[in-house]
Amino acid sequence: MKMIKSVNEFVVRFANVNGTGSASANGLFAKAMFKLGLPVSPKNIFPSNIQGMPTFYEVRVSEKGYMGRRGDLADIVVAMNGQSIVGDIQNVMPGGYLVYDNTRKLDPALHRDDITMIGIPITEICLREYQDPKQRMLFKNVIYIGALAALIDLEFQILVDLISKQFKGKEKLIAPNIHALEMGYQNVKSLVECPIGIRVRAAKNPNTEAILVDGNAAAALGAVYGGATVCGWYPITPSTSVIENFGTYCDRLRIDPVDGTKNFAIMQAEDELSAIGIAIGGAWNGCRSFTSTSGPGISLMSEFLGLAYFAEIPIVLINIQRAGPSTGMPTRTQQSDVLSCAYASHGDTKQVLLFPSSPAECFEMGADAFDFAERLQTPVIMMSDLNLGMNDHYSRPFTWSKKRPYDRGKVLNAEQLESIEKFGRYLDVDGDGICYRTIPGAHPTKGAYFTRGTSRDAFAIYTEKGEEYVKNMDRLTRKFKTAENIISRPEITKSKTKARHAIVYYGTTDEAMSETVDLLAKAGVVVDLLRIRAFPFHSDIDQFIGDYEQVFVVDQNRDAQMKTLLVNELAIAPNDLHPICNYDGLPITAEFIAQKVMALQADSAPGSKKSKASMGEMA
Amino acid sequence: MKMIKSVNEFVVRFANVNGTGSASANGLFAKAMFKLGLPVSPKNIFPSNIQGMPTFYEVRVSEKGYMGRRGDLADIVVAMNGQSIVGDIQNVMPGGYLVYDNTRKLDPALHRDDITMIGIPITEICLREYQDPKQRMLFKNVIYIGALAALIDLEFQILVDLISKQFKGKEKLIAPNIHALEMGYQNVKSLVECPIGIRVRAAKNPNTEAILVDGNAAAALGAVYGGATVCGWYPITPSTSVIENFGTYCDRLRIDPVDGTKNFAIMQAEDELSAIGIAIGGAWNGCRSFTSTSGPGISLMSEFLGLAYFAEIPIVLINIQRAGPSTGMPTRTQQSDVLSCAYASHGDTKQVLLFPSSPAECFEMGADAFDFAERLQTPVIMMSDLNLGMNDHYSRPFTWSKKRPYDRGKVLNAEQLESIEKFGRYLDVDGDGICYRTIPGAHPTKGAYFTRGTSRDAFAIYTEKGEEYVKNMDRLTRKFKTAENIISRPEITKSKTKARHAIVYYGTTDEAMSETVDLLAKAGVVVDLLRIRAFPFHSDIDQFIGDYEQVFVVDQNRDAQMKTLLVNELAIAPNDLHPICNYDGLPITAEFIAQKVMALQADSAPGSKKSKASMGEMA
Amino acid sequence: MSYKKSHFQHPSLKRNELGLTYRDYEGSLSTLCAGCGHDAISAAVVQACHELSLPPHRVAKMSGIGCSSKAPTYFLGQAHGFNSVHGRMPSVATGANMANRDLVYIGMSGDGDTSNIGFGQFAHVIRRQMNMMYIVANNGVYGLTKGQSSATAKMGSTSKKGAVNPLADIDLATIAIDMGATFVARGFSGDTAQLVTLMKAAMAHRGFAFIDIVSPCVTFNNHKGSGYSFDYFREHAELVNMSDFIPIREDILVEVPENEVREVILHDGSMIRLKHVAHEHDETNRLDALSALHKAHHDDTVLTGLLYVDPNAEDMHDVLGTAARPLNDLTEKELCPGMSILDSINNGFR
Amino acid sequence: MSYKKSHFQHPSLKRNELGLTYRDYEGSLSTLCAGCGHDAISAAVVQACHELSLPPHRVAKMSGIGCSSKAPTYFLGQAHGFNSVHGRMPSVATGANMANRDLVYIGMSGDGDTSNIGFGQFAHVIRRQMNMMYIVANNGVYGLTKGQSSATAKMGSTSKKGAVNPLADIDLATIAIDMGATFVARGFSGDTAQLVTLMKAAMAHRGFAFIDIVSPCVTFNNHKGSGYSFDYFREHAELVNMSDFIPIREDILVEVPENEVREVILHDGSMIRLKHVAHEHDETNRLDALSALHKAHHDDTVLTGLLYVDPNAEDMHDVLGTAARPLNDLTEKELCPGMSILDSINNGFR
Ligand SMILES: Cc1ncc(C[n+]2csc(CCOP(=O)(O)OP(=O)(O)O)c2C)c(N)n1
Ligand SMILES: Cc1ncc(C[n+]2csc(CCOP(=O)(O)OP(=O)(O)O)c2C)c(N)n1
Ligand code: SF4
Ligand code: SF4
Ligand SMILES: [Mg+2]
Ligand SMILES: [Mg+2]
Repeated sequence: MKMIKSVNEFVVRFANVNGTGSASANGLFAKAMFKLGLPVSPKNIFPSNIQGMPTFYEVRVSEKGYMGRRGDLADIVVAMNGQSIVGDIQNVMPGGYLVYDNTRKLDPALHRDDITMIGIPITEICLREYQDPKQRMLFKNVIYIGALAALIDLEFQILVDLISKQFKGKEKLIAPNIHALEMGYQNVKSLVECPIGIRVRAAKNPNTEAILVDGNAAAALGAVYGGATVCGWYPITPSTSVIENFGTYCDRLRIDPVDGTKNFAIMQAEDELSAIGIAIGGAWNGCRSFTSTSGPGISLMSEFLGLAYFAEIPIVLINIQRAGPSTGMPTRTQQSDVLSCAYASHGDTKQVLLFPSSPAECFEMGADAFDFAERLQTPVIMMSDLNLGMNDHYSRPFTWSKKRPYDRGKVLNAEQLESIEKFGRYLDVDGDGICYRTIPGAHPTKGAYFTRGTSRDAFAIYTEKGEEYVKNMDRLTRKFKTAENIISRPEITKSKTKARHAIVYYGTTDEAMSETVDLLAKAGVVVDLLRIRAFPFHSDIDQFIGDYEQVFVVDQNRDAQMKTLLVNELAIAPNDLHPICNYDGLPITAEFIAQKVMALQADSAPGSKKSKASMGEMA
Repeated sequence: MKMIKSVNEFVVRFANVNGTGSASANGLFAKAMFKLGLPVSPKNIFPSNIQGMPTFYEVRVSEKGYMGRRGDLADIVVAMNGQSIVGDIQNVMPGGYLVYDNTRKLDPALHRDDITMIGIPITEICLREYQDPKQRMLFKNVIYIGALAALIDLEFQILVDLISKQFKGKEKLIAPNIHALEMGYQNVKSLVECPIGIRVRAAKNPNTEAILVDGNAAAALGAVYGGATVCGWYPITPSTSVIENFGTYCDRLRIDPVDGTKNFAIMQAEDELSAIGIAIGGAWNGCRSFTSTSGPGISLMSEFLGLAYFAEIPIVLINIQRAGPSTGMPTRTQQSDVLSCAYASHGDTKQVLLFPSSPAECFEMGADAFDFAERLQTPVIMMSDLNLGMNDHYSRPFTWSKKRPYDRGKVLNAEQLESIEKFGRYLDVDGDGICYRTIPGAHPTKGAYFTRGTSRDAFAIYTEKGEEYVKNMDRLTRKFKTAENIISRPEITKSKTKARHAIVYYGTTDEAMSETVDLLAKAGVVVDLLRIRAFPFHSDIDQFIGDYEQVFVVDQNRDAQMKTLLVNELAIAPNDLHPICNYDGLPITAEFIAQKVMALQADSAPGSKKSKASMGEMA
Repeated sequence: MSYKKSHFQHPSLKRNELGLTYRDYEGSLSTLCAGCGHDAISAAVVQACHELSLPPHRVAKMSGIGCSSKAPTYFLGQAHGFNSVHGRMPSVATGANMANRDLVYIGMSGDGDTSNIGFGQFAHVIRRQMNMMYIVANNGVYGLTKGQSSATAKMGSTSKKGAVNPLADIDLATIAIDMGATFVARGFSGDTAQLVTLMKAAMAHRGFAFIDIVSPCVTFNNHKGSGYSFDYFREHAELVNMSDFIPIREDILVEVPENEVREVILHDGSMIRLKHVAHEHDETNRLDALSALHKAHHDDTVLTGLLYVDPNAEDMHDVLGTAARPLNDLTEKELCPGMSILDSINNGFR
Repeated sequence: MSYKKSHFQHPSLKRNELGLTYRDYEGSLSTLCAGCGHDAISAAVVQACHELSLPPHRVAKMSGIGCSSKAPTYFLGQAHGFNSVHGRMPSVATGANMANRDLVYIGMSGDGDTSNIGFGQFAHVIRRQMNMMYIVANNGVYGLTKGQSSATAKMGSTSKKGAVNPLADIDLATIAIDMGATFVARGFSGDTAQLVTLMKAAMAHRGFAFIDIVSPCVTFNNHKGSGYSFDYFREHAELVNMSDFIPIREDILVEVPENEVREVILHDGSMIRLKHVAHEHDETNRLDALSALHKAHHDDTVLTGLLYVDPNAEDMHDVLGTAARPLNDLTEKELCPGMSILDSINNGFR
């Protein structure tokens, strides 16, 4: 048997029962990797229930910085769940390692010769060491972390420090946790030779700036920094933690120092219709207001999104996408709300979308979204996903520049109103489609108007005149055009040598891209990259796409939704864009993308150049 | 002054105050035209309130069969509303006629020299003849109809017959109505020389088969014939009358002859979410079930539409489209829900759409929709609009063939279940993506399963396994492909000489097409036509589009939604389709389409042939 | 229903403390049917706000969709208004109130808007104790969609087309109390004096104030057999109490014989003086109010007047602990914690 | 919580009139937390259906979304079930019942599913008098989304994280009676015997039968301070009556001293025999029931038992006048009027 040998490049997969406290222990392991300065990418793959079902936690460590899910078998599997052990054992890469609880003897039929099977009597140790049933359950997890440390040569002190930090304020818990770690550490040392072939070392060029954080905490913090004060919400996985974090940060950062009152207001609503209604009311009344939801909540918000579009209310909606349709797979990731958000609601509507790809970007866009919304007086939907939102990511840190004051857009205050002859809420004074608005109560006799979802003239008076309606709808089109140059631009990455192929992608697909590029390079395919960061599309995207022989568009949905949007909005011939779609609910892998690119690229016969190019040749 | 002279080709526009009973009198006029065997197209253009606002009723009479709105000034205007009279007078075509109430003298400034102004003391007559204020109001309308008859040489007996038919059962009302007609008739004769230049004659080749009916009554009747038994709904203009008619027809045709009980069940729900929930419950339980809504209702139904797509529930939704977004212009027409219906709900979803263009088709599709839904086990959305639904249309009659039994699709009864080894709700036994379903209660031990919006395996067991999820989603794609050949095919109309241009359109745009073709022919442009009748698109559409140098797509919405759908789903280069969009809320006119075609056609330089064709040439 | 509204103000029009006349509180011309009860409600709002000397621009008018929901256009033209979507006004009002606690919120809705599509939102906005006056112009019918029954249509009553309503009717006043409303009253569009008093008290009340206003739809629900016709109301109404609203600024020390009236001092110091007419229930006792309503409902009686009040009620912002200053008044300075705090937050993620 | 369920049936298991044992009424293995109240409710459903000798496949299980709404998978495996969307089960159940009046409908929902997102649908399905048993597994918390308060969480109670709930709590039993429910009871997941009796009576009742079942969430809402812990329930519960359900087939003529019990004969001839324990309210009197509930709510008492019943209630189909035969049984022959009628309809449009 050839054992895997690897330093700082491997995947550990933890198989547990959910509701037993494993997530926190597994997170401890990921954090330890981070402490070594290693890029680390943990993925919590959990079931849609509360307790007793199989749950998985996959940690990829990659000094090379490959942060996408690797996707194949794991180098090390820690199998703690009797329900799933058959599959868990199959999940070990040949030459890899299985750590399991051998208190109850393993069925000999499950034995594999091509891996190293390390049985530790974890339950037995717990039964011996602890009386409290809860401790017996919880410390199992800590024990295998201790064992892992010994196996992969992780400095024990790192775990000790992390435990001490984690239980700051609950010091009583520190010693027993360390004790559990030690038991695992010592026990495994007595059983097998440590370290094994897979090891960790402190990173050579650690990025000391990097942080390890989930996208939902980042987005919440973005909303705090962006000045959000009114929030309506309704619980739904995986968006709940956006609001929970927003509340926690506000409680910390937004309490009036004098009287302890709150400079924010959060309301758990009775459903999603109400949640977005609250955001709309708050925004109408001059506060930066938002809500956050997922899946079914998006559908339920659709009527109100249409109102906000048409009545021009600057709300922010944070959509943490999960696998649809309907209830779908509520604890799996996808990017499948692109179309339903871009064209949300009946009638002619177009919504502004932002696509963050990292926690840092969740933070930045989480704040920017409010500027964009107020500048454009329209809803802005930030399209995160479960993978980004609920998993910790290795990210550049958050930054905030003093030089960027909130852009509240075109709001007339009392003084300005005073100087205006006649205020018209929907007068396109500047020709950019964006009109001036007023906040209720601003002025005793000027600026009041009736906001409505029905058609109105430039002075906000109800009208059924076709020409007024058309004028208004055309202005909204103009405004959407204006948006292109206000919202986030795409990120373009060019290869050193000239590329004939390019990949267009967005959101969390980003984490798989550096590896994809390397895989393709190995196969002799040079690609340039464009990451879409916002809709409506900036003209750079159109230009970029025109520059390549073959352009691939990566979507984490079935129907190639981003490709569809590109085709529609940029008038690109559909056959010029080659969709690559992953939609099994797990984060996309570089392997998947690279293979698809290679297959599609091979498919394209030498003569079959894209139509656009050929047209160029004809002209 | 040159007065308009015309026989059987003209437009009368009635300007009234709403809530005063004018619609019924104006309808009487339209019906009289129909009785002469003349194609007639009335358009009721009413405000979104109940009483006291300007309302218009436009009747186009055209022996040539031009049934689209003519759209320019009217030949005759009957101006009964002081609020709108200034505009109403401007609305008379030079050489045309104005009929108005001159009880109160008209402002001399409003006088026009280029038209014939016929003042009748209508209010005065009413004050003199009637005591009851309600009668004084109502009979005003009848009087001007009588006057019109004299003016355009309409045989008085036709009106008498219509009145007698209308008040069958309320005979007491017949005489006073006829009296009112006569007063108008006689009075105008004493004032001006009758008939005027605009006249009617019995049609030369009357289509004795034709009927005059609105699309909503037709759709309701389709649902009755199609066997719908469960209906949930919520009132909203312009869809309310679908359900009202369904109820009326059911009360007439679906009462058990023995005990007087109802072979149907209609429930006015508390809102649209509930309305579609009722349809879903009914369909799940084996009844043909439907709902109908408009505008905001479509958005509110979006979550449930996603459930029905994913859980594969065969409901029918009749969408009577109105001008959006949001509350928009609730009493104006549009085709602007194409995208929000085709991709309704979050996640990867695609919905089956039908596009009727006439009452006869509302009837047929209203019945077919249930076959399609049950055959495909998916929601079918019939996309009518306010113009089709609420206005009377000159239509071919309804027919029903005995040879078409209801197609209930793949439903296993107790016997069939008995013979099956293991039932799997989502097993693709036939490879067409459509599985076998069972109705609750069918068999004591076989066929029961749990219906859900969450992912499940072929045996309807909940699963979070990516591969099972993907298998299921791919099957749904396959099913959608199967649908193309089950649902309504496009209607293609070829010109006698070879055409280089073609127009693709759908729905009520149909009524403007014969005139469009003639207008273009006069300008030397020959066009072929394709009318889309369903989504997903049949391959004929793709082929057709490929056959022309220039293809125009007519949409009654701002964003060229049908064009978008064609581009996406058929992978057509967007620039190969030229959008023509009317979205002012009024029915599209032939003049509008023809002018746009001519402009776009002139635009296209000789060398700039479409990319698809050019690719063909390269190969 | 005249076509143009005159802007002429007669110099003798009574001016309030702000120097404003009744006309300054009017809105644009109504497009409702002549005789619609809703127009009378608008007039009462105008009068109540004028008499309370509310600065018109410090009022926010919130509504859903329906004839009733259009009505806010027809009063307080100097106030911002928001005609939102059908049945969901309560959530929009909630957000608005969260953003600025200092405006006076008037929510106007219809029975369909509130008891059918909006029933969930209605119940939940009450639970939040939001400081607003929520009025329902209740005609037991969908006016704007031409005559379907709503959930307040009386069981057994008949529609204009003759259909009998077989479903239990919802009494919104009862539900309001059940859900925790702290001011609940019922009025009648035809009784302006009572309405104005109730509205003034409702706006002075801190917390959720609900007024169910019987407001006949003359076009679709004023026939014999209707439970919301003028006649039906007159036959079935029973006045619970006569009330007077005495604003804080007026002298409230005028002596009145103790056993004839009950005085309720509101949180701002103004007072409601209640004189019992038929009923003997204690308007400050929730259980009393509920049983009076249940009994009346059972007896087909429509109680009017102030039904329940808790003068010491909390408001949503007490519950939330929000800053006293309106949130929409806060600036980047108060809201943005800045880079140095962000540095320490970053550190927490290392 | 074992991984595989045995299908072995012990030969001595009691068989009901259909010859079926308890095991024939079970569903698939529960994935809820060990000790979750909802599992006890599932067990009670199994027992009640078994004892009533309902053919399992003639039951339809309807639910929304939540831990509670998952539970129907865990009983009656031979019945069709529909796990619809969050809070909107009542409408789906309505449509199902319209389509086939002959099945027994069991709706199972959670407090969040019913009192928050689904409050409107809950109120309106009751108004329809739909013939179903609607049970809420009420734990005052959102279990599946990990511990947020629902609208039934008691005012002033604290969440697991320590937050005080400042909002008024909704008592679903009260609302059910307000909305016109004709069978309203409250049970406790820990008291199977009472639950089984109430469920049997509820399923025998024609019309809308509601059971509010206190069902503690052991994971998120069983702490001190919770209004839905086992301890809280035990301290605050008050039994209204002890009941017995006597199916029609059994001899109901056994004499019992008149003043000790009240007998309620249901529409199918079965009987509920009620023995009063603490309360003296008349369970067939709506006003009585409401005031008992209001008073209990005021006193922080949780009444359990049968709270209200109207044995002569109507059902939705009486209201609609639907055919006796299930609509889903009708064929083209009954439904399609055919071409000759269509001809005369065409003529009407000429
Ligand atoms: C989502 C949605 N559904 C339906 C409608 C149509 N609609 C407009 S008003 C109305 C009912 C209004 O009734 P009510 O609230 O009682 O007001 P009223 O007109 O009687 O004053 C309905 C159903 C709508 N605008 N939006
Ligand atoms: C439209 C929608 N919003 C939110 C959710 C998320 N969600 C799932 S279950 C649930 C609450 C369940 O609470 P409850 O009904 O009390 O059931 P329990 O889990 O406590 O039994 C929520 C909010 C969802 N599935 N759908
Ligand atoms: S329809 Fe009824 S509610 Fe609407 S404006 Fe007319 S009278 Fe008022
Ligand atoms: S979380 Fe609570 S409600 Fe859900 S299964 Fe666990 S104990 Fe039951
Ligand atoms: Mg109403
Ligand atoms: Mg719960």
